[in-house]
Amino acid sequence: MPTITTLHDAVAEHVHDGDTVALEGFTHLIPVAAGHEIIRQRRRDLRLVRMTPDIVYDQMIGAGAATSLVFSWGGNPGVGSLHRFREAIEKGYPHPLSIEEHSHGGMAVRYSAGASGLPFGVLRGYTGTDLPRYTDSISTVQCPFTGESLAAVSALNPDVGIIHAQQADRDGNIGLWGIQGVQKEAVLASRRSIVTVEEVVDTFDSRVRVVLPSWVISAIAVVPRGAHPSYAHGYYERDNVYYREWDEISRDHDRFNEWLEQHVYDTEDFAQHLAMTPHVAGV
Amino acid sequence: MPTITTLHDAVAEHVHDGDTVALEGFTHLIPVAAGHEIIRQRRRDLRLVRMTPDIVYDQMIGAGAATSLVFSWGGNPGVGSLHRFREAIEKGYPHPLSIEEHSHGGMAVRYSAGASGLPFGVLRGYTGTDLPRYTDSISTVQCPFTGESLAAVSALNPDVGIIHAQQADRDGNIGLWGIQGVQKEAVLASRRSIVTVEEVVDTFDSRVRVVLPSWVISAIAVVPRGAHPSYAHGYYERDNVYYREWDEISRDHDRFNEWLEQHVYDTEDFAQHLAMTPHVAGV
Amino acid sequence: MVTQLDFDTDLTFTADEMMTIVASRELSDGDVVFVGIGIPSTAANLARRTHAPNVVLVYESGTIGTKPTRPPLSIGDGELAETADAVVSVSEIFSYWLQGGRIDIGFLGAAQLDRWGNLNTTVVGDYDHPTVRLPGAGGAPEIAFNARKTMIVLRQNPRAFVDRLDFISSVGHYEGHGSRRALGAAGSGPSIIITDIGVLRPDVTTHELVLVSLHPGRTIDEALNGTGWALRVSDELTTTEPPTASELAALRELSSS
Amino acid sequence: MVTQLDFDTDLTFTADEMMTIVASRELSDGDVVFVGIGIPSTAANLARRTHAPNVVLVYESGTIGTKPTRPPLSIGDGELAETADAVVSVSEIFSYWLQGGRIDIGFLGAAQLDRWGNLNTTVVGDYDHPTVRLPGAGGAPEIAFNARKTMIVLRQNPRAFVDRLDFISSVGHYEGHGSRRALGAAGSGPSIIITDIGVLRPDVTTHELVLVSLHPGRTIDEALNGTGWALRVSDELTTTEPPTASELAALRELSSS
Repeated sequence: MPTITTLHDAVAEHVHDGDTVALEGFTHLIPVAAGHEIIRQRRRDLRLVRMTPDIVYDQMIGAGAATSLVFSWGGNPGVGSLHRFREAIEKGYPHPLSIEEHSHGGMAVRYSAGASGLPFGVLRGYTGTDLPRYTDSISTVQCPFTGESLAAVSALNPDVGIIHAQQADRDGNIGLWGIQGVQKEAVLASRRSIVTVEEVVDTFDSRVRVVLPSWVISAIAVVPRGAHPSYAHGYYERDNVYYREWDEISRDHDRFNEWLEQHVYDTEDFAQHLAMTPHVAGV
Repeated sequence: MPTITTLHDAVAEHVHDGDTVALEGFTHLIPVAAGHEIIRQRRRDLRLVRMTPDIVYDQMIGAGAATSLVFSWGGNPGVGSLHRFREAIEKGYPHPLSIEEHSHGGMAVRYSAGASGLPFGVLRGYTGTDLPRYTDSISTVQCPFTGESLAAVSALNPDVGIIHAQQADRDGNIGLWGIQGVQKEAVLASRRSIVTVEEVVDTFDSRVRVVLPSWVISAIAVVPRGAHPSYAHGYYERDNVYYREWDEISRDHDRFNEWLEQHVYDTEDFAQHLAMTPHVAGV
Repeated sequence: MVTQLDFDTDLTFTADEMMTIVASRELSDGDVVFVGIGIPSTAANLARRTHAPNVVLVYESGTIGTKPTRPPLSIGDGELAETADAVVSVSEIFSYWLQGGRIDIGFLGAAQLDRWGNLNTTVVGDYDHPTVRLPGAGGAPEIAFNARKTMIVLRQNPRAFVDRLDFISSVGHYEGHGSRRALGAAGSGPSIIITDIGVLRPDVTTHELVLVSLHPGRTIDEALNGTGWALRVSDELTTTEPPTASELAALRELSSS
Repeated sequence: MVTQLDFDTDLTFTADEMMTIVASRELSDGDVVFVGIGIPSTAANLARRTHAPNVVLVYESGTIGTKPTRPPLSIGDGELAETADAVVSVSEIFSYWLQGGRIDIGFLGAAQLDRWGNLNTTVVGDYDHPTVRLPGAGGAPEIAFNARKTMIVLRQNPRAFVDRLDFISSVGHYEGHGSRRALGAAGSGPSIIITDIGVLRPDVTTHELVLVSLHPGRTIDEALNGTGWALRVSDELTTTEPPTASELAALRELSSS
């Protein structure tokens, strides 16, 4: 049974320096508050895993929390580049970031293999591309029946899987709906898991489609709007203005570091950061 | 887009002598009416695929429709043996039946591989058992990362996948809820597919959890109680009396052949068979 | 074949009740149990209603955390889905949940068992020309391979407890002496065999099954005669604690519901 | 970089509008289309509102058969889930749907493209010391590999249309001459490249991209100058049919919604 605790305590207990940490959420339900808390507690040397590193990983990388990144697409969706991610890779600022690069299909198979207790997964792809040349976790395997050669990728088994969901019930089961991404796989592939939720309810909303039973979750924290600037279906919309403004904030690292001080290090929690973000404050 | 047609026409068009045919439904939503129609149209030399051949496959095997069976558990759940299945294997009556035998886990992986366009799938199992000795579609594969040896099974891609569902909507999308088995995998792994449904509705029941879009279905037929004696969650219960009575009917092949004449060959459709089955008729 | 046993109190119980109650006692609160129909399902539900209210029941039909009010007749009864915390596909239950290492205890039965706890549910006689064709393996091979440990419930007689299986459907301790591990099995194998006569457990080093307990009123001779190999008997053989009044009451209430 | 083109009617249109409309025309009614954000999404939605009402939109976020009322800003917009026939996990969309051969047409964009329709979305410069780090491959490698055919939309200039890619992220016709098939790719590869200048299609035998059409007002020289290799021009070069009044009206209504 998971502890229902504060996000501070959940991160303090379950996320350690040097851990492999996956924060998942595919455009929807991105666990941004958890990412901030990891920065706030000044975790270091993390191996960050995420199919689509976007603003929250730009922040974590810019803050120097990560030494490596496992991913398949790193950008600010609908806006452009991630400047902190790019400066880390292109110029080694704040320090060098090693990368392990896949495609979406490959990452999804890696999580599924990890959740399935298998050391690898198989897919059609990668052949003919330059990715296998630079990524050790891509190989090939022969079909023992047809002799055909297929791509093989090693399983992902993060130390900690972190997701955001709409609801937890009083027993600590997690319920979510809308676009579900690879959240189930990320939690089941991980040794420990943290879930932030919009609220705890007596009975799940009838729209709930994915349920993770309490006994696969390590800790739950209630963090309203914890996925901002992404959205939580049924709770709030995507903050498109914030995505555009992030381009401005993150472009220069001095400007970013100032943001980091004000919004993360000088705040107690995510609610304080939201209160300082003008177009959110009134919601 | 699927044709909404009669079960007669769906089977006549899509199920051919010699085809590999999978009727799926795991204890729930078993497509029994479709099995009867295949018998009624006197299909021969079928390679029948099903994780849990139960009464409907006992009937198809007893009627001589199949020359081979791919399966993982063949019994009358909660009652005992399948007598027609056993007499075919033990005594070659009505004619010999070759078998390709797996475990549930292996069959599920084979369907998933088939649905995923892969020639094989991987699992932990089979090692140390006698199954690989008799089943050619079980082999091994080495993990290219860890060197570990794992079981490999060849993909299943039936010519026709047949399932029963609660509802179709006017556009031909299929909706079902409750225990979902491997129905999605069976349909997506198959070249063609037939779905029988309890009814066609304007809007799906809010309980619908699995939706198969119209464009993956070849034909839809409305067959109320088409899963009897299994059940359709929200429509009718499992007919436990019938499962017990089947033991009696099927034990002797003369008695079975008499049932076959009366309930399948001499009937026009499944509704007539149901009308002759006393404890069902009044429903 | 219900054996009525009079014990020194006025509690009378059947062999099935004894087996079910022993199985139930093996479950700890919070255990995640992969159950089939019959005694396993009844035992798990009994545990949930007595000493282990938070035991989690998982059925291979894809229902996770089911809380049935009555013992299900089939592993796919509608009530299992209705009372479940989550319902997933059969593919997912075998991949993410069982093979993914999320199951603490798997229950198994069989037609034949050998001294290493390997099981036959496939054929009696030759595979290609069987004397009796059994239903087949079902999900047992994966339960046997991937659950953290397994419990086997099987009536003890020489047709079932055989020196050599006609067919290995599911692997227990394989050839003993740690040979199971070399097969790549994730779990640790059978931890207990519960029969109508007593209880067997694997020896800690050889992994051969050893009679460790006799149910009230049963004898060593009955156990030896019920076994097709030279059954080892523990130096510390005990008598199974008989069903308590509250265990029996809870079981009978469950069975009659 | 919006180019205003006056044509011989009073219809004025931008290069983006021309590209979107050409892409839309390539879709047939009932096609199952795997779309990303931007021109592909707009084109597919335009087709659905004009000549191909039963085109099926699939987004990599797992929404199948979405019917958005306005062009989504991200591939995971809530409206995509709300208007979908089915919402599945990202794992499933890549395995059962894309790799399973259920997608007729995949849309792709890129930073760089070569004469075989191979794409770079990874880096400009050296991989370990990049001049420009691009977002990476995302789902494009699998779309390129597994969709029955692909359509590429890309503005034509020498930085994008290069003689040699800095990095092959997604395979088109690979090294031409049928070499793609030997890689084990399921689909047949890029069938059309739509640029702001014209349209390229692969030669039927060599699979090298050939300029087959120029948009109204554009010239061969512009196409040649926009291409970093010696671009082949079809003997049967045509002029792209300009947007019709109804196409433009539908597109503008869609874009302003």
